[in-house]
Amino acid sequence: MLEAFEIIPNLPVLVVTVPLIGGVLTIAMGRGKGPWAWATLITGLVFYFTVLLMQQVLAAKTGYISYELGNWPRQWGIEYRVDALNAFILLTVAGVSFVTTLYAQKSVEKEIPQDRHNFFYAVWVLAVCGLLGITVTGDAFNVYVLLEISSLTVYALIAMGKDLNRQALTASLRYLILGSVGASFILLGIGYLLMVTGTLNMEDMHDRLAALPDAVHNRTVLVAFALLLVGLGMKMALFPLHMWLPKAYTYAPSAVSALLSATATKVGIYMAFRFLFTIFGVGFSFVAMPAHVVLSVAACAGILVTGVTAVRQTNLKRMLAYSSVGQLGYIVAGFALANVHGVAGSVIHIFNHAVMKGGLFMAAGAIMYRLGRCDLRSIRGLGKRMPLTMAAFVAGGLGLVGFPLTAGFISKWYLVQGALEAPHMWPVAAVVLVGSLLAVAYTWRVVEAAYFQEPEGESALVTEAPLSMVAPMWILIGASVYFGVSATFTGEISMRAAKSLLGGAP
Amino acid sequence: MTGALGIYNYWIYVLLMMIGLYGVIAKPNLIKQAIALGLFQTGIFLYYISMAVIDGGTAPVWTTILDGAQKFEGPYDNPLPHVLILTAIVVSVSVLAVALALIINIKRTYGTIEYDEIEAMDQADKRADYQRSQVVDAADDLEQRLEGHHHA
Amino acid sequence: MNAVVLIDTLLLLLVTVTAVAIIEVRSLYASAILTGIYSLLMALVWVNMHSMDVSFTEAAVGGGISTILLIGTLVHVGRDEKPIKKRLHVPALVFTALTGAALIYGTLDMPRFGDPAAPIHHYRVPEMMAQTVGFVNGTPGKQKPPEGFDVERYRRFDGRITGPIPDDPKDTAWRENSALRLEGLMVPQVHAAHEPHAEPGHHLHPPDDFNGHVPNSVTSLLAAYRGYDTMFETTVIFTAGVSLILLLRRPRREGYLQSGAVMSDQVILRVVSKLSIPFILIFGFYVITHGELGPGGGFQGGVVLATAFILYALIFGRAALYRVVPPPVSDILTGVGVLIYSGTGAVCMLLGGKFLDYSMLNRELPGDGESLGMTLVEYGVGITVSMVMLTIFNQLAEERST
Amino acid sequence: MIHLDVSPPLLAIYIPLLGALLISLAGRWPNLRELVTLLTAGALLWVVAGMAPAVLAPDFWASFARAPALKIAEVLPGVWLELKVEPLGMLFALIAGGLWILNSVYSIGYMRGNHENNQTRFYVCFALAIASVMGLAFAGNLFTLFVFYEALTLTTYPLVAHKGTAEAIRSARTYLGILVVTSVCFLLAGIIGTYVFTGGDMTFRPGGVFTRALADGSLTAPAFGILFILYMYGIGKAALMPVHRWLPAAMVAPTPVSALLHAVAVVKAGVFTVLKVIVYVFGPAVLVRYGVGSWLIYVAGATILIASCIALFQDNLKRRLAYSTVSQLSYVIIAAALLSPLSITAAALHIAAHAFGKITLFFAAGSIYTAAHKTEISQLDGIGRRMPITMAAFTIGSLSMIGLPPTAGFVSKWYLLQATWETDAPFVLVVVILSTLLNAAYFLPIVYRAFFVAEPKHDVIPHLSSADGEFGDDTDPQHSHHGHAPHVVGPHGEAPWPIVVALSCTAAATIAFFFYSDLAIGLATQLRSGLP
Repeated sequence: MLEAFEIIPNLPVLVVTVPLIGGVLTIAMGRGKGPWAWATLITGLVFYFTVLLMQQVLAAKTGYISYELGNWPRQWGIEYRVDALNAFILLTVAGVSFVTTLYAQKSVEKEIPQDRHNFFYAVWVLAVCGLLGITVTGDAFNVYVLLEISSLTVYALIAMGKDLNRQALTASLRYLILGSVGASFILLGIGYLLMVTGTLNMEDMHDRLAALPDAVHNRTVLVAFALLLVGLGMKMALFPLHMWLPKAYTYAPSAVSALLSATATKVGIYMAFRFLFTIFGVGFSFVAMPAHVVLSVAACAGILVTGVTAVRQTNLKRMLAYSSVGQLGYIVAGFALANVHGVAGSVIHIFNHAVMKGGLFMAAGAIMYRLGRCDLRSIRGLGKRMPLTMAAFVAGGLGLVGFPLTAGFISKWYLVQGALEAPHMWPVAAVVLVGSLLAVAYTWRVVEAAYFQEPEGESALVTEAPLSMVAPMWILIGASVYFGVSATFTGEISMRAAKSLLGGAP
Repeated sequence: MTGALGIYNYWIYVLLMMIGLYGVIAKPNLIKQAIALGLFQTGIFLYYISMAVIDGGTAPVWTTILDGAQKFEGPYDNPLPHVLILTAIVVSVSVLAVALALIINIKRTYGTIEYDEIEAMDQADKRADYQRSQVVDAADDLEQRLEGHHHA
Repeated sequence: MNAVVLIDTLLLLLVTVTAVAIIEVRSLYASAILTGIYSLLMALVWVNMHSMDVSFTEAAVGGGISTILLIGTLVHVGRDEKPIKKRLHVPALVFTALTGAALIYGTLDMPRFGDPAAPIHHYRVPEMMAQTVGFVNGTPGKQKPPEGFDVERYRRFDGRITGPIPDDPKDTAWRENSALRLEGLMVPQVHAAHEPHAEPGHHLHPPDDFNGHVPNSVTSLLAAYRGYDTMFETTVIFTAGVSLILLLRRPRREGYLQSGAVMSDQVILRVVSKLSIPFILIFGFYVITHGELGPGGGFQGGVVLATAFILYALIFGRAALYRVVPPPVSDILTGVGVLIYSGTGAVCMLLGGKFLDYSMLNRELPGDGESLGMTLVEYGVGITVSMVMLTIFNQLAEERST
Repeated sequence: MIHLDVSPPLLAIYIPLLGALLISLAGRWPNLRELVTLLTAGALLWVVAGMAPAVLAPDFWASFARAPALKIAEVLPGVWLELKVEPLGMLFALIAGGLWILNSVYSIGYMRGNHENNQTRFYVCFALAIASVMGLAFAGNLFTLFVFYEALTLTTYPLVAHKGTAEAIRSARTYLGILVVTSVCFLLAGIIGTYVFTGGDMTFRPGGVFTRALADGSLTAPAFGILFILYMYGIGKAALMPVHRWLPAAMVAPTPVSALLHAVAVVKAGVFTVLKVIVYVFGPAVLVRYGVGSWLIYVAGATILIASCIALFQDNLKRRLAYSTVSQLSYVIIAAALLSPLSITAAALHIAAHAFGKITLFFAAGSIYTAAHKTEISQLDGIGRRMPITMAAFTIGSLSMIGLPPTAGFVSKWYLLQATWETDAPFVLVVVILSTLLNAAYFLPIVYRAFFVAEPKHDVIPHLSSADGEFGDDTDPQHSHHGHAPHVVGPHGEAPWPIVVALSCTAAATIAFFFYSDLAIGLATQLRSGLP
């Protein structure tokens, strides 16, 4: 029965169904290391598929791959549509998920009760499945369903930090409520669009909206736009709708923080790309509507305010969480520019930030693993005790700063270039640069504590984190350095994605 | 019926949604918030199902096909929003279940399910934690100042 | 103003009043019970709007499961809301008023309620409903759109709309000029299906006419066209179940078995439940199996099945339930349902088709394959839903006994 | 894409990098570690010196235009990390490479003599900083320049914060803060602006990169002027007032760091970058034509005078030296800002000339601290008799700062005065004369005090003064077995021999530069001959 089956044409759907089936099977993997090994296998396989998919997309003449589920024509069924943008995001999410799963074993062993590891990893893999599903689909309602899968799994994952700190529960519940309200706005926005266009396929929606005479003054379309903007803003933690994020990332289990910071909000931003660029189109979102003003003001305010807040934090994870909101500001500021370099900077920063922040949260998790806490006081003198972990933290921190030869610099370069090219947007360039100074300020508090202060108490006795944590951490940090030294691959892909997104831009 | 009257049905969904949203924001009780969230979502369901209605329509179950009859039988309501909302209902009950599980856990660890009380506890925790690190910093500063004094 | 609108108005009035009561009543128990009532009223609203499947689901989920869950939770968290001094939260009121105003603003350009010319009615759905499963160039597949099928005719409600259909839903002037009549719209071209055989790919195939097998178009949409969504809907349920296990299940060493309240000493309850449980089960299986024909399907049937188990547990104690369905078994079964669904899709793929292309299951009669696939996935949904509901109930009940 | 190659300019970066790796591996054996440092420094100088003849060749500029840059990595599509050797960079690399050897010798004496902690980290960071300097010197385009400029800031940070005291950390924060703020907010903005306006051209070439953009009107004169301001204030390492505050702050570092990095490498990296940007990015002729550079003369002149006045009132020796450095750096800038070929030569020469004199002064200051634990000028009465070699070297350094023959300082000042006449800039002339007087006023009293004032009787046992807090407290006796020089507690003599040897060499070099400055003048003249 297998002779008719080929992997390559089915890649878009394999990317999602393999973690779906794999995730469900995880609960049957017994105790001990079984569930973890299985989850690693599944995420590794998915990563491999996304690499293949990337190759396929790059080779595709049309620039995208379309997959009609159930062989229903795309106007009526659900279509998967993979272009350079989603292929890149898929690669990022799958890659970081794989590395984070590798990392998770020791950390989860310590932080999650032994008897439910199989359920934990099942939810973990399903979260990855949901995130990948959102990224690959070309159907507006399918986005909502998968969004709910990823959200529901994430609520559960965050709440699993409850044994370390009860605030994980309130963080999770707060996220649940805000996240559900946000998702409901998205659902309603899709409903408004469905009412006007009569279709759910994204391309089809775009064509219908473009054909609509006077879409700019159609009040239904306008409110749909606003609803989606608010809903997506909540999901991607756009300032000032980010209230749920810092607490959630702070109190989630370490491995979960690493996974989420690198993937969850990124996929939220990807959705914003799809809705603003693919469905509404540049002409509507950024020329007719003042989306660029709203988004860039929110992004810039986010960069500055959360930067200052991050400087004032003493808990490393909370500091990184605030930094995440700020870094999302860069991404949003980039695509609000709506020109090629701005959008490319935005796309490339999705990747770069995922890699860097994943590595940083892993480092924070390694400190948690050894010390049971990770505030500025407990990391004093840790530069000598845990040299690899702290070096990773510094390297990742330099990436956040946007130091030359780190991935963050590449993003900054594109963003500033885009801001200088766009008319009257030079303040964005200024904010991007000032934001990196704030990053220096909060990164440097860690450097000072870890390298120039004497350890106290139990932190004087700890040793380096186990290899199974340090190695994945360095894979991500190493990648962030590699793609800072040689960003031709990431740069070209994001330029390609930017050009295809801006396709019909005036 | 082409004016405001023709779309009033869509307004009731807004009313339901807003009652729910008000509950989510205004009620400090977590159970109330969870229930209100459900109401909020039901409002959206109402919107979708209203969208499916067609004048003079009937349920989209094609009995004619079973009978093999040839006659046209009134227009059918649009099944697409029904399908979407079936999915959404399932999502909302799942979210409710997880929310309730969280609330039970919160009750277990905090002893209350009133949001303002919980928030106060969290703030107190945070403050204590912060102060602990501040105390040490202040001690360091003091130490340094004393050292400087000693040298002078 | 027709009957739908009239009944609708009355029901919605009731619903709104209930909603306000739910929010404002201080007893959480009352709130939970009112939620059940609210759901039943909503189910009536759905019926009135001809959405039988949604109605069924709302009744089973909102009126049944949600209420059980809420009450099960209230047992642990207390029955009353803390008294608040200020009854009216002004900022929230202002915020919701503004949001509501924005939403209403958005409705102003919508097609009026029930307008047959709304894009959603004439743009894609008529064509969707006319899709058939047959042979395209000799291999099973969907015809996109079938040749010989007049899309324009469907869009115009079988010729009842004449003149151009504008894209702008605000523009209603055309309707006065068109010869639109409301009776007899949107029926698939069944007459074509009963014409004598022609060569594949040129006509709709009578024996393989997919819509011919599935009269309930909601089910065909749910399990076939948008079957992929439904697979994830099932996964959402599964995730909820697993999340509850993660969050609430006690460590294994404490054991599953906790003595809950047992009511089996009450003869009437015992006898009535023993008598009704088999019927509930049969009904549940019926609903799952016959989702294609009438309202219902895997989800509704699954909930019905779960109620049978829950009833059993309530009357005979959870110890008895655990003897019937031990937790490891229900844990596994929650996953099995999702696996049946996704496995069906995967088998289609392994047979050389696209994922979830059920017509691959029967190459000779693709329509039957489509039907078989839908039945399989409905069972998958049913199993997962019933077992997850059972798990959720168990977790909440377990919590109580501590 | 990343290309690996072993051409000389790349070797000049790889050698200190490799050295840093070996030093960290040899951390447990101090003698081996120091040997590695010295060998690395020697190898580096050998490689750098080997490149000089080609740069001095008469047909250098002809081949410069043709020769492709040495590409290391394609960081962004079309943006390469690339190296290219030119006279100014050659001069800078030679100075830094040559003085590193002497400085390493000095460091051995100083670090051991003062029982510093974390010595391995110190040497590793030092080698990394030198690698950054080499990259900076040979950078082939603006992008590469910026990369190594930032790398230099980063690698020198641990050296400044070395002691780990609250004071050191605070000063290091100032250091990092000012340098990063200026480079990120202004320099990077300027570079990306350049990239945008020139359509992606950031390659250094004599005459500048803006000619086309200016000609076709895509770059207006005001924007051009703003870019120039961004660069001048973006290069915080040049310590143009008011962004000079990092320099006195950085004096908290151990003296070898102050000596090499803050008299030679870091600050010279700043003025080197200024000069390089003026010559190869803007082009002196273009700047003159658009008249956007004249403000720089006044700012630099003001910096010279104000810094000198501040220096007059500093009692802490290193702080006085620091303000002297601020003032001397602006000599280079003011020379460059005159925008004539001769003044560019003078600027390049002053980079070299100032280096020798200033490093001697710092060496002397560190020597006094090591031997006598004295940091304040008011404590130096009669110290010339106890430490004759140190104070003789200090005198030579002072003379060079003032610009008297027969010292290095005279050579560059001579060229600067010539350029002043040539360009008819009376303001500069006045500044130079005034600052010479001020220099004399704040250096000669120290010399006088050391040699001609009697040593106070009671002051034989060094005590911890408030200023010692600035340099930490390393007198813990249990560490004394680390150093081979016994800790001074009574009447003291000269500092340990490595210190004395090093400072004698630099003092000799300061004088030798006066007589044998052919190499430096050759490179500076070569630089001038390349200008269109």
